[in-house]
Amino acid sequence: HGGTLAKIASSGEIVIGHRESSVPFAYLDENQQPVGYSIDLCMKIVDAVAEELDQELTVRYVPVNPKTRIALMANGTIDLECGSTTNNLTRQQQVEYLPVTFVTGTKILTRKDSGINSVADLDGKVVAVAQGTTNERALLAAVEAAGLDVKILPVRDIAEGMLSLETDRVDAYTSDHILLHGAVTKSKSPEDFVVVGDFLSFDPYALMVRRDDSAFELVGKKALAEVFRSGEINAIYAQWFDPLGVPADPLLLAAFQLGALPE
Amino acid sequence: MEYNWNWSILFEEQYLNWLISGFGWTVSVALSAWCIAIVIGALVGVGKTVPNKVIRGICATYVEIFRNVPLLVQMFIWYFAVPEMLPDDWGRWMKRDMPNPEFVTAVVALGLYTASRIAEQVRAGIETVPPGLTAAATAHGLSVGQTYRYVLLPISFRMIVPPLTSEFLTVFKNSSLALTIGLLELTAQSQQIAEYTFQGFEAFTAATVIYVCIALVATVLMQLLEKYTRIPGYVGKEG
Amino acid sequence: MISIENISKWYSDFRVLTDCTTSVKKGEVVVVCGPSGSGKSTLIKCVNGLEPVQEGRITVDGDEVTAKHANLTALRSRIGMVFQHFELYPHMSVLENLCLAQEKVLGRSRSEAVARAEKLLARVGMADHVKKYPSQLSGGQQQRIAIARSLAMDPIAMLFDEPTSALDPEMIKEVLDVMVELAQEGMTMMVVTHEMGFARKVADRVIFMDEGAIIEDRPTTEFFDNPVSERAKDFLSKILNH
Amino acid sequence: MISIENISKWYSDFRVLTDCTTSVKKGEVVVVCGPSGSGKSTLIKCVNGLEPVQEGRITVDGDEVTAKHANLTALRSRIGMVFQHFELYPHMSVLENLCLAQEKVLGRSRSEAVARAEKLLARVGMADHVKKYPSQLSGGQQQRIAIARSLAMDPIAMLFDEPTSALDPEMIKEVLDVMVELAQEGMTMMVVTHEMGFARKVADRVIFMDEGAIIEDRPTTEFFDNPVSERAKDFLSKILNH
Amino acid sequence: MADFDFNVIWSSLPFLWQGLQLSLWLTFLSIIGGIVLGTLLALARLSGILPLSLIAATYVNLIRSVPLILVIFWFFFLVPLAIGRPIGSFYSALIAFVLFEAAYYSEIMRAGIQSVKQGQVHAGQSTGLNYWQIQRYVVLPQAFRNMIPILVTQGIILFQDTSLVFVVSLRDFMTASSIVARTEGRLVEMYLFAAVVYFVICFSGSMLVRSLKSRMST
Ligand SMILES: Nc1ncnc2c1ncn2[C@@H]1O[C@H](COP(=O)(O)OP(=O)(O)OP(=O)(O)O)[C@@H](O)[C@H]1O
Ligand SMILES: Nc1ncnc2c1ncn2[C@@H]1O[C@H](COP(=O)(O)OP(=O)(O)OP(=O)(O)O)[C@@H](O)[C@H]1O
Ligand SMILES: [Mg+2]
Ligand SMILES: [Mg+2]
Repeated sequence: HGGTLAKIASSGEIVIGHRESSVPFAYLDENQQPVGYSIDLCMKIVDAVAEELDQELTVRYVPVNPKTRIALMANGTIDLECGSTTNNLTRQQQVEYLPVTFVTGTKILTRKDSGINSVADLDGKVVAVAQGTTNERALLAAVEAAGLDVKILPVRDIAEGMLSLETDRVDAYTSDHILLHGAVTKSKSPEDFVVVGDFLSFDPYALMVRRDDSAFELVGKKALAEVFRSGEINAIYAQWFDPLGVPADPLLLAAFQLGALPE
Repeated sequence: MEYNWNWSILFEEQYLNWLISGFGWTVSVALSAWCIAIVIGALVGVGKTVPNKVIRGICATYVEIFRNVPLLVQMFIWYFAVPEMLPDDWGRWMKRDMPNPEFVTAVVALGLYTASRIAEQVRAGIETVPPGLTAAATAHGLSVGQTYRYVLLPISFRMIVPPLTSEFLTVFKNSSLALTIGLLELTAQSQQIAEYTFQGFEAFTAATVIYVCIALVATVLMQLLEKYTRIPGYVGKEG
Repeated sequence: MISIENISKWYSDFRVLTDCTTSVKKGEVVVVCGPSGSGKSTLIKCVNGLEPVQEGRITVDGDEVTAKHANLTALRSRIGMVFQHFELYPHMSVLENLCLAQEKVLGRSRSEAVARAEKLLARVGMADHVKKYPSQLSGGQQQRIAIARSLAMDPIAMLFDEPTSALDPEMIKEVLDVMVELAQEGMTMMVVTHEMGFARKVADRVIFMDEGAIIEDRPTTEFFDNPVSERAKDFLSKILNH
Repeated sequence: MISIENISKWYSDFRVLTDCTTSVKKGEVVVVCGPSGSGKSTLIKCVNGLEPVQEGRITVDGDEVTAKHANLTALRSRIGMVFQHFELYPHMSVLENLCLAQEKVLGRSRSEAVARAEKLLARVGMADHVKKYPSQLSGGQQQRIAIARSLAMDPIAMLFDEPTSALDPEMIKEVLDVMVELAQEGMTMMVVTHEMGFARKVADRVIFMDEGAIIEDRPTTEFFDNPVSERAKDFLSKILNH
Repeated sequence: MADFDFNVIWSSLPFLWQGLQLSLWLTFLSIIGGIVLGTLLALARLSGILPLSLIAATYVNLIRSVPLILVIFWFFFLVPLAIGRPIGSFYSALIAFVLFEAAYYSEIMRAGIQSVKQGQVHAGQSTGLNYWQIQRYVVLPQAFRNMIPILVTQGIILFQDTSLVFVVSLRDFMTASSIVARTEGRLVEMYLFAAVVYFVICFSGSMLVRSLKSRMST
């Protein structure tokens, strides 16, 4: 009773939670439509679900942000989350993940002329970080470990974080490396900003599904395995990451291979 | 419903501290904003009833603008737009050097918004004073200023204590909007607890209970004030 | 003492007073009557400048009320006015009601003001109620205090606007008695009222108004015994014959 | 017709009526007077059960109003009541005001109700105002319509609670005239009023109340010519001599 | 001072219009729901049946002491969990608003019912109308009529309140404006524009209230 598949079958609709400013994973294009790497992968899963159920499906998009995504998944509002969500064990108490689709970690974005090169330089500075992200916890842990005095400005998402940095409200913004990269590319003056420091955390991204629903999870896993196995992933990756000049990390390629389970 | 109740998380040190600090911010924002609102609201409200057309016009404009734009929009304008509209170093000062920018912005936005609502209460209070009383004061040769000072204001301020009570509660409730500009007040903290612990029911219940307690205390305080200032037997125009 | 010359008044388009002319001599008592909405209250309010007039001239004791830069506050403090609904300050005790304008307008000291107030309260029979608040008193008592409050300013003339029409029937007499006494002491008075008994007893003249105009303005006995206009006859027949 | 036996009434601790006994025969007109707050309105409201009594018994035309399971709605529809402030329904036209209870309570058809309404409106001189709303009418006109509204229910008796005391003086007569006519046609009436002219003219008996008790209850001429109690004498002197 | 670019408003109009439609639709449905539920609550409170009026009073006072944002969080995150099935973010928000505003509307309706003078009830009773007929034909029509301006005013406040769905990313006008503001980096223009749009709508509403009031007082 009541599995995600059954729900989708009866409503003829699949609800995708998406981020609005996670470039290039899920963000709004000029027509305010969600696009991106994660969205493309999700569409593969949607196709697989449609095939599994043997019926036409309409896709409904629900915008989510780091503070809302887990709760909305857990309470059933969204069926599949397509964004830039780190898979970790704490969150697995609430939700389930499909295989890893990207690997990154927390870094610091700052202005070129700020003189900030690592966490240690953040002493006495104002730093923005998105509420509810793994980055928030990583930054807090790093700051505490180094005994620094950092003022944290909680922001809502990447767009707001970038905005704080651009308008000089903060000295630095911490988020996942790749997202910082994407945000800089989208900004009006990319040359002003620089990503600095060591990785403060390890963040493997994965698409999020509901917990304890292995039937739906299996459809998702199968669809991704197919994408990985067929090499289709390379084209999708290239489409979204080549413009940023980010080649696939060996670790990520290994993840793709591990995810390409045989039928 | 499958849900693992766990009320004890509320008493774990970390989360308890969050709640306490959130409560602290809520109270500070609300009370500071209330002070601004009372002063400006009283001035603007009186201004709306004076015989001078220009003053009346200015005060009416203030009220219409601040009352007809949602508080959230006002908060964003103060926080995001105003610093960009000012000369660069002023804007920078607002964003960086001003102590506690989110707090100050929230207080200013909430204070000025609430002032427009209080101004309406004050004006209404003055208008419930029967016009005959003003005529009587005038007929005795009291000047406009004296009429306000000795007749209109003392009566109307007593009349508006009950509506001000509900405005006072509203300021606490509206202080929750400060979370949209990054101030971790009570509602934000409860959400953060929900997020960290996945115990949403417990976290939101805690916040709800605290808000209800604030409302109870505020109501009792205002009722005491009302009792203390009540004019013997007087119930205003309708009575 | 009071002279009203050709005044007209409009509320935007609506004409409330049409070319009214009359006068009240020192020591004279004039009663104003007429149907509801005929402009009686408006006329009386114009006399102490509570309402501006658009045309005409009003002078009180030689000072022009309708002058552009008339010192109205000074003028008003010399004319007492009593209203239909008493208009005591509800947040002040009886004593404070009587002292406020004495202190703030006439600049009397507290003790002078209190002495005067107590004397007048005794005169209207309210000496025992000094400390009470208006809402703790009956209508008749409130109105007597309102009269005392006006008298405390030592006015040269008194205006009354239906002083008894908001009172319960048994309280009318106590207020009228105070007014009769006042008239007999020689106070100049202009009284809007429907109490024809009072008019007959103390008025020197009666003014009858209708639709903003003064229709009759004649000595009291003449007015009652032999009203000229149809309107006044009709009005009198209605309010006297029941 | 109406019999009131030993009724007493309290508002929580405050005793408003003390052991009142009287009766009104068919076709009789009884005037109730007395100082403000003496319980006149309360007494009259008890008669048609608008206010409950704690002690005593009231019967109207044989039916006990004070009985535990009295069918009050049926009883009330047979007694007309007219209030000080008219209480016309402000959101309904004059005609609808007259038809509502006829249709909903008596179950008359629309056309029957309208016919009856028009007849009564003509009788109170308001036939031209069928379509107007109460706020477009003067107080006197509203009160005449309120009387017509009560009459439309074909009541066996009418209660009036100070029907003229909220009216401007010139309108009092038009309402009293309607009431006099009604009395002369033989309607059983109980009237709270201070209009002593009316009482003298049509009342068979006058009841004088003070502090919740019936102090005098005597034929009209006896009451006026020779009131027994000091309170009544004092009251009459106040309301007649000004 | 930054250079302003008001073109961004023009080019994002269709997107903003969609947001505004959602705001208006949410407002409209919440007003209807709020008034219906609010009137029922008011009648329950005035019913004289103790448990009923106690429950209604507790509900109203509870809701009125909690911030709307918190109520939205409750409904958005927890209600689907509680009822065990998702209802979609629009409906979550709608239910939150209806239940929240009903508390306010019930207070308005209660005041409205109490503003009808006791004499009117007596007039109805003395012609033999029963309790329900009096409510139906005499009290409620007058209560609604007296309360129309306040009901509309509350509607304006409700419209402003809908901007709070921003906290859960529901695409109302406020959220849409924010998205454009942030993705295009045009904060000043977009927020001022949002303010102007809200102002025009709410101010028109309050002018309507004013004309209703003056029409009613004549
Ligand atoms: N502020 C105002 N604006 C417009 N019209 C007014 C105003 N005050 C009074 N009026 C109108 O002016 C006319 C005269 O009013 P006024 O109060 O002088 O009459 P009145 O003779 O005293 O009547 P009443 O016996 O009812 O007191 C009335 O028709 C009234 O409606
Ligand atoms: N609902 C009530 N609760 C408490 N006391 C009341 C209530 N209604 C009336 N009373 C009191 O009961 C007493 C009698 O009131 P009632 O209205 O019957 O007097 P009345 O003789 O009609 O006076 P009036 O001439 O002023 O109309 C008054 O003292 C009044 O204050
Ligand atoms: Mg008048
Ligand atoms: Mg009475």
